[in-house]
Amino acid sequence: MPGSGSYSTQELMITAAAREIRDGEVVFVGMRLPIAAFGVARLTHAPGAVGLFECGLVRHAPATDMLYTMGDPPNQLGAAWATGLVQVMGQLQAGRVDAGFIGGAEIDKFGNINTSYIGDFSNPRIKLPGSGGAPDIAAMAGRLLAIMNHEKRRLVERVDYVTSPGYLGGGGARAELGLAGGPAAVITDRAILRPHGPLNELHLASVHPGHTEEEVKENTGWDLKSAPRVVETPPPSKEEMDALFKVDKEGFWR
Amino acid sequence: MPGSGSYSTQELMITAAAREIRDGEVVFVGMRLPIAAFGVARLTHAPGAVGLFECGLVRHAPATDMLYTMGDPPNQLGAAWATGLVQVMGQLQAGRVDAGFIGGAEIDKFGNINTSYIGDFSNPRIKLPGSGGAPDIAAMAGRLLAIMNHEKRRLVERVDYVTSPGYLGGGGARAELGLAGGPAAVITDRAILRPHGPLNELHLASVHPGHTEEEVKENTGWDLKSAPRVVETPPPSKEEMDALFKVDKEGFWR
Amino acid sequence: MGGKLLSLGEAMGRHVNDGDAVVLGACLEPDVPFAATYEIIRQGRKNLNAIAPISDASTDMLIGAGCVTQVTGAWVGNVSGGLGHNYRRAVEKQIPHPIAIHDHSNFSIAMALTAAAHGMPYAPLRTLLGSDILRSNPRFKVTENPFSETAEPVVLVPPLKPDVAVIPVQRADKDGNCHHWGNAGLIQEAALASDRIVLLADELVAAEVITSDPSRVPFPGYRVTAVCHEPAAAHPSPMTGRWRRDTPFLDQYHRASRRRDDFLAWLDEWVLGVADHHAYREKLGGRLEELRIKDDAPSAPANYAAK
Amino acid sequence: MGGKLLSLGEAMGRHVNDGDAVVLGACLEPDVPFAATYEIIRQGRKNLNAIAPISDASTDMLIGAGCVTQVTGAWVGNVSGGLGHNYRRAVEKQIPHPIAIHDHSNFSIAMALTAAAHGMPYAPLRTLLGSDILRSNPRFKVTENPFSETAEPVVLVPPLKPDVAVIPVQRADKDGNCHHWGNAGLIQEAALASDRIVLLADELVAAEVITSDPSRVPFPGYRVTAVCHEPAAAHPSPMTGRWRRDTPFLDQYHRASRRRDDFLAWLDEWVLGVADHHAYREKLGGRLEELRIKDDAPSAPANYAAK
Repeated sequence: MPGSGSYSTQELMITAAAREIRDGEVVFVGMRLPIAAFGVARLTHAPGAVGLFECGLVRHAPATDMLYTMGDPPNQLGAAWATGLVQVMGQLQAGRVDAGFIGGAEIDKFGNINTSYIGDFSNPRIKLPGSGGAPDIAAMAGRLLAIMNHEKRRLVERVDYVTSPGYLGGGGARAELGLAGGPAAVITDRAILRPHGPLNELHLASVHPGHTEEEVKENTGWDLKSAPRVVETPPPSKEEMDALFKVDKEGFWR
Repeated sequence: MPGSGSYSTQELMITAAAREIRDGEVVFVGMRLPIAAFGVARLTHAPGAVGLFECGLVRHAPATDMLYTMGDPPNQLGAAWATGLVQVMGQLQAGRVDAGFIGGAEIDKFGNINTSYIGDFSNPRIKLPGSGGAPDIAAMAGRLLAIMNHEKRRLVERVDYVTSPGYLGGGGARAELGLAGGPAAVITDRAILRPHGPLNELHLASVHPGHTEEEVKENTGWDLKSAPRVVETPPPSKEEMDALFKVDKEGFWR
Repeated sequence: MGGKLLSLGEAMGRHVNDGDAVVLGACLEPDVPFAATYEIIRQGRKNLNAIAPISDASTDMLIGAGCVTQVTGAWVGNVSGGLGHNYRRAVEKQIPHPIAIHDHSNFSIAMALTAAAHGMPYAPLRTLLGSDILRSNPRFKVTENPFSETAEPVVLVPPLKPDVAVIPVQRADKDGNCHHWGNAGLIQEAALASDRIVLLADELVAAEVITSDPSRVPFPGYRVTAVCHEPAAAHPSPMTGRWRRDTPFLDQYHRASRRRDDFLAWLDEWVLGVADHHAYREKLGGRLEELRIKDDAPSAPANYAAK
Repeated sequence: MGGKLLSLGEAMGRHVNDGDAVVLGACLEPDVPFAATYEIIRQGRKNLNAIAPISDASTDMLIGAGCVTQVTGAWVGNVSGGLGHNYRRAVEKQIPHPIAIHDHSNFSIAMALTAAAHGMPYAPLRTLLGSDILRSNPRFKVTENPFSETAEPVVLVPPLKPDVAVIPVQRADKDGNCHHWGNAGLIQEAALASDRIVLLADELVAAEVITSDPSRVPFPGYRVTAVCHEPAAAHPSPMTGRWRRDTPFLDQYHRASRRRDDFLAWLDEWVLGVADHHAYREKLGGRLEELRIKDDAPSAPANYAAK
């Protein structure tokens, strides 16, 4: 959708992710979409947000050049803190991180995420790359924000392997282990899901423009219920689009 | 004892302490006499010795200017590593430190050292400054080297409070706690004591020139026994005196 | 809201409260924040828990001035002088009042702060076994190592979470981004473990100076509560590359603190009778100038360019 | 005896043995020691335990080349590409042979190395609760926090003690004293945890350059076993201030590694058919020169003078 006023699906997802970041929050940013979301949030409603990278970096302003990994030179230049993984993830373990973004191959209706094994872990059908820091963010961040492609095979009833814990079996299962936080939003290319009700099951909360509730549910691997009020995801505002253009100079997400 | 060939008691103690450091060893140096001993050792038989300071410094060559504390600017300039306490003491806990020096107000016949409380700790007669890192060095260094003034009130049958563990109640009591190492030498202004026999009791091993076995024993608060072979502490050699002059340019220890 | 840049008086007034657990001295022998110690005494703060592995004469001063009812640390005295006379008077004779001591070794307090800094439930230690510190401080627990096939005792120390840490640094910007160099002691652990961090900046610099070298930043600016621009805030202790140690000053304190009356006179002269750290610097005058490091031994540059 | 300065071939030959647990990649995305990975493959090392939180495509290459029978880490793939195809083939189809995986998260492997680095009997964690990593890796133990009044599970991870860590740094002297800057990942913990440390120095400098800034030293020279002077040893991964990332190279590897035959051809072209890292740099030629960072963004100097 080129041209003034238009935006790509990724740009909508970035904008939606940016809105999950509140001003002054300390956020595990990660790579790709979330790093752009952090940039948009900083330039719009959250100028005091702080970005943490588990490789050992903290930034106020996002890097000004394209990053392929969080440790690329443009992310080092002008960083607020260059330190070790333990120092950054220690902030997470100390309960001092408000939110964290992760992606995943598979997510289930309680927000558990699998990035390790499809099938039995002792003899898997597919070996995925693994956890990285996702289990740590999922277990210890104030709110977990997941970003996924919305496909039936990815949004499943129950993941084969819980790499990164969501609400586990649902209800109070997570809290019983002493874990705070939990998934607050799953942002896909079709919709936004949020936990709802006593079971903390993911419900449809917002449908992206151009998509329908029915289509979203058809493309979900469990019987996706709707939250009491399902809205349409607001498209990027003028201010958000301006920020997007600054953050994504090369048009990578166009 | 001024003049060529002469040496002070402190210089003899420094020399004796230097001889306890082997080439290539990693040594917790501490302040005062031991830092001079480390310098003499480096310049004579142990050019590869490494000095650790718990404030977070590692040095090859000793500082070239007078130090009042281990964190003084001359100890920072030209250091091999400036880091944190945890990193340096972590080496100790990992079993990677060969020897460490400590001083003390009171030591007993099993090499336990008190720098905390004289009398009952809940209502002490005298409050000493406390432990610092001495208990850590005493518990975790390969060999403990203590430096003391030889007075009856300081070398006692049993310390009131074990700040830094020696052989505890003697025999295998220390090993039973899983602690390796233990006191290897107590260098005083009159003599050198070393553990001997199955009880690891401190025995008289070496008498400094100008002192006698009897005098040393009279000034010891327990029934000090002699090791099978008691020697006279060799005075500083020409090479050691040359090193002492380089290390102690200002003649502080003269 | 307002900025983080405060006078030392404002910073201590707002961020150090009666009853707080306060880290005054996290770098071992250098960088003891004596300027903050003095200001806390001037403001008459009470019932503090003074936390430090060692803190040269700072804790001894606070005890003598009646600001402290608890000491959590490994060593209280006078590094070049020896015994802490106010510490002795408080423990032996309850003068000016009783204090409670939470005994630690340097490594156990280091790991207690590390545990709090990194959110660990506790830290397991190999040290303190055989030491009576385990008798006089009941906060430790001795357990068995579950990974060991033979019996292997392990000491557990709970996290130590101070209310505030006061950290002198060579330079900082007005938002609390800072550089520190030389031995680091426990400055990172103490700062990250604390709810509030007050920086005492020897030099106030532009933000770009700090971002020119993010690897020299000990803890991030967003965690810092207040920044005070106070040159020589650590006097009489040294600061790497900035100030030498004023050993005669500490020796004089040691002699004066031997008798309560002389200590009180010393306190009047150097703390209560001095308006603030600016006046203290003025009072030191040429003596302070003598301690200033004037040579230059610069670090080799590190390049952070991205292209 | 002899000095520590060795060619990469000598260093890998002497200090990486069949069956060793080897850290190749401790800095997360930057500073992956690909030059060492290649050399280990050339020398035909077998039965390695490849340890790294993540190590971009390095571990995938070693697996495909048949050097690895165990993987201890959190993530094996291709950071910009995604899946690790050799990793998949080994786990799903035992090609070229089976491998055992010791699953970790980034934080749990970090703390396992921290425990070994600092001699801790184990590290207690708040992470991994609820994760199936506790099912697939039986080395963790779940216990209760003895300091908590309510039931509070704690995960314990035993120390991880590698035989050797290979660490790229921007500069080092011939005795193993070095400087590293930019994000530090786990380089300090991995190096201190290991029996042997091999440095890959982008630049070999005089001892005075390193001692000019002891706070930039990540671990002490006396712990370092060998120093190799190899510019661009991390290519295609980046090194702060020195080399940008060669993302097309990694993408090309990702495509080539999709099929076993193509992987073997890639291996012939870029590893087995290349004599050493000097020849590899020559082969890259202008492409490598393009990646060299040419701008200068120097750190503000820190003064260490004592007078």
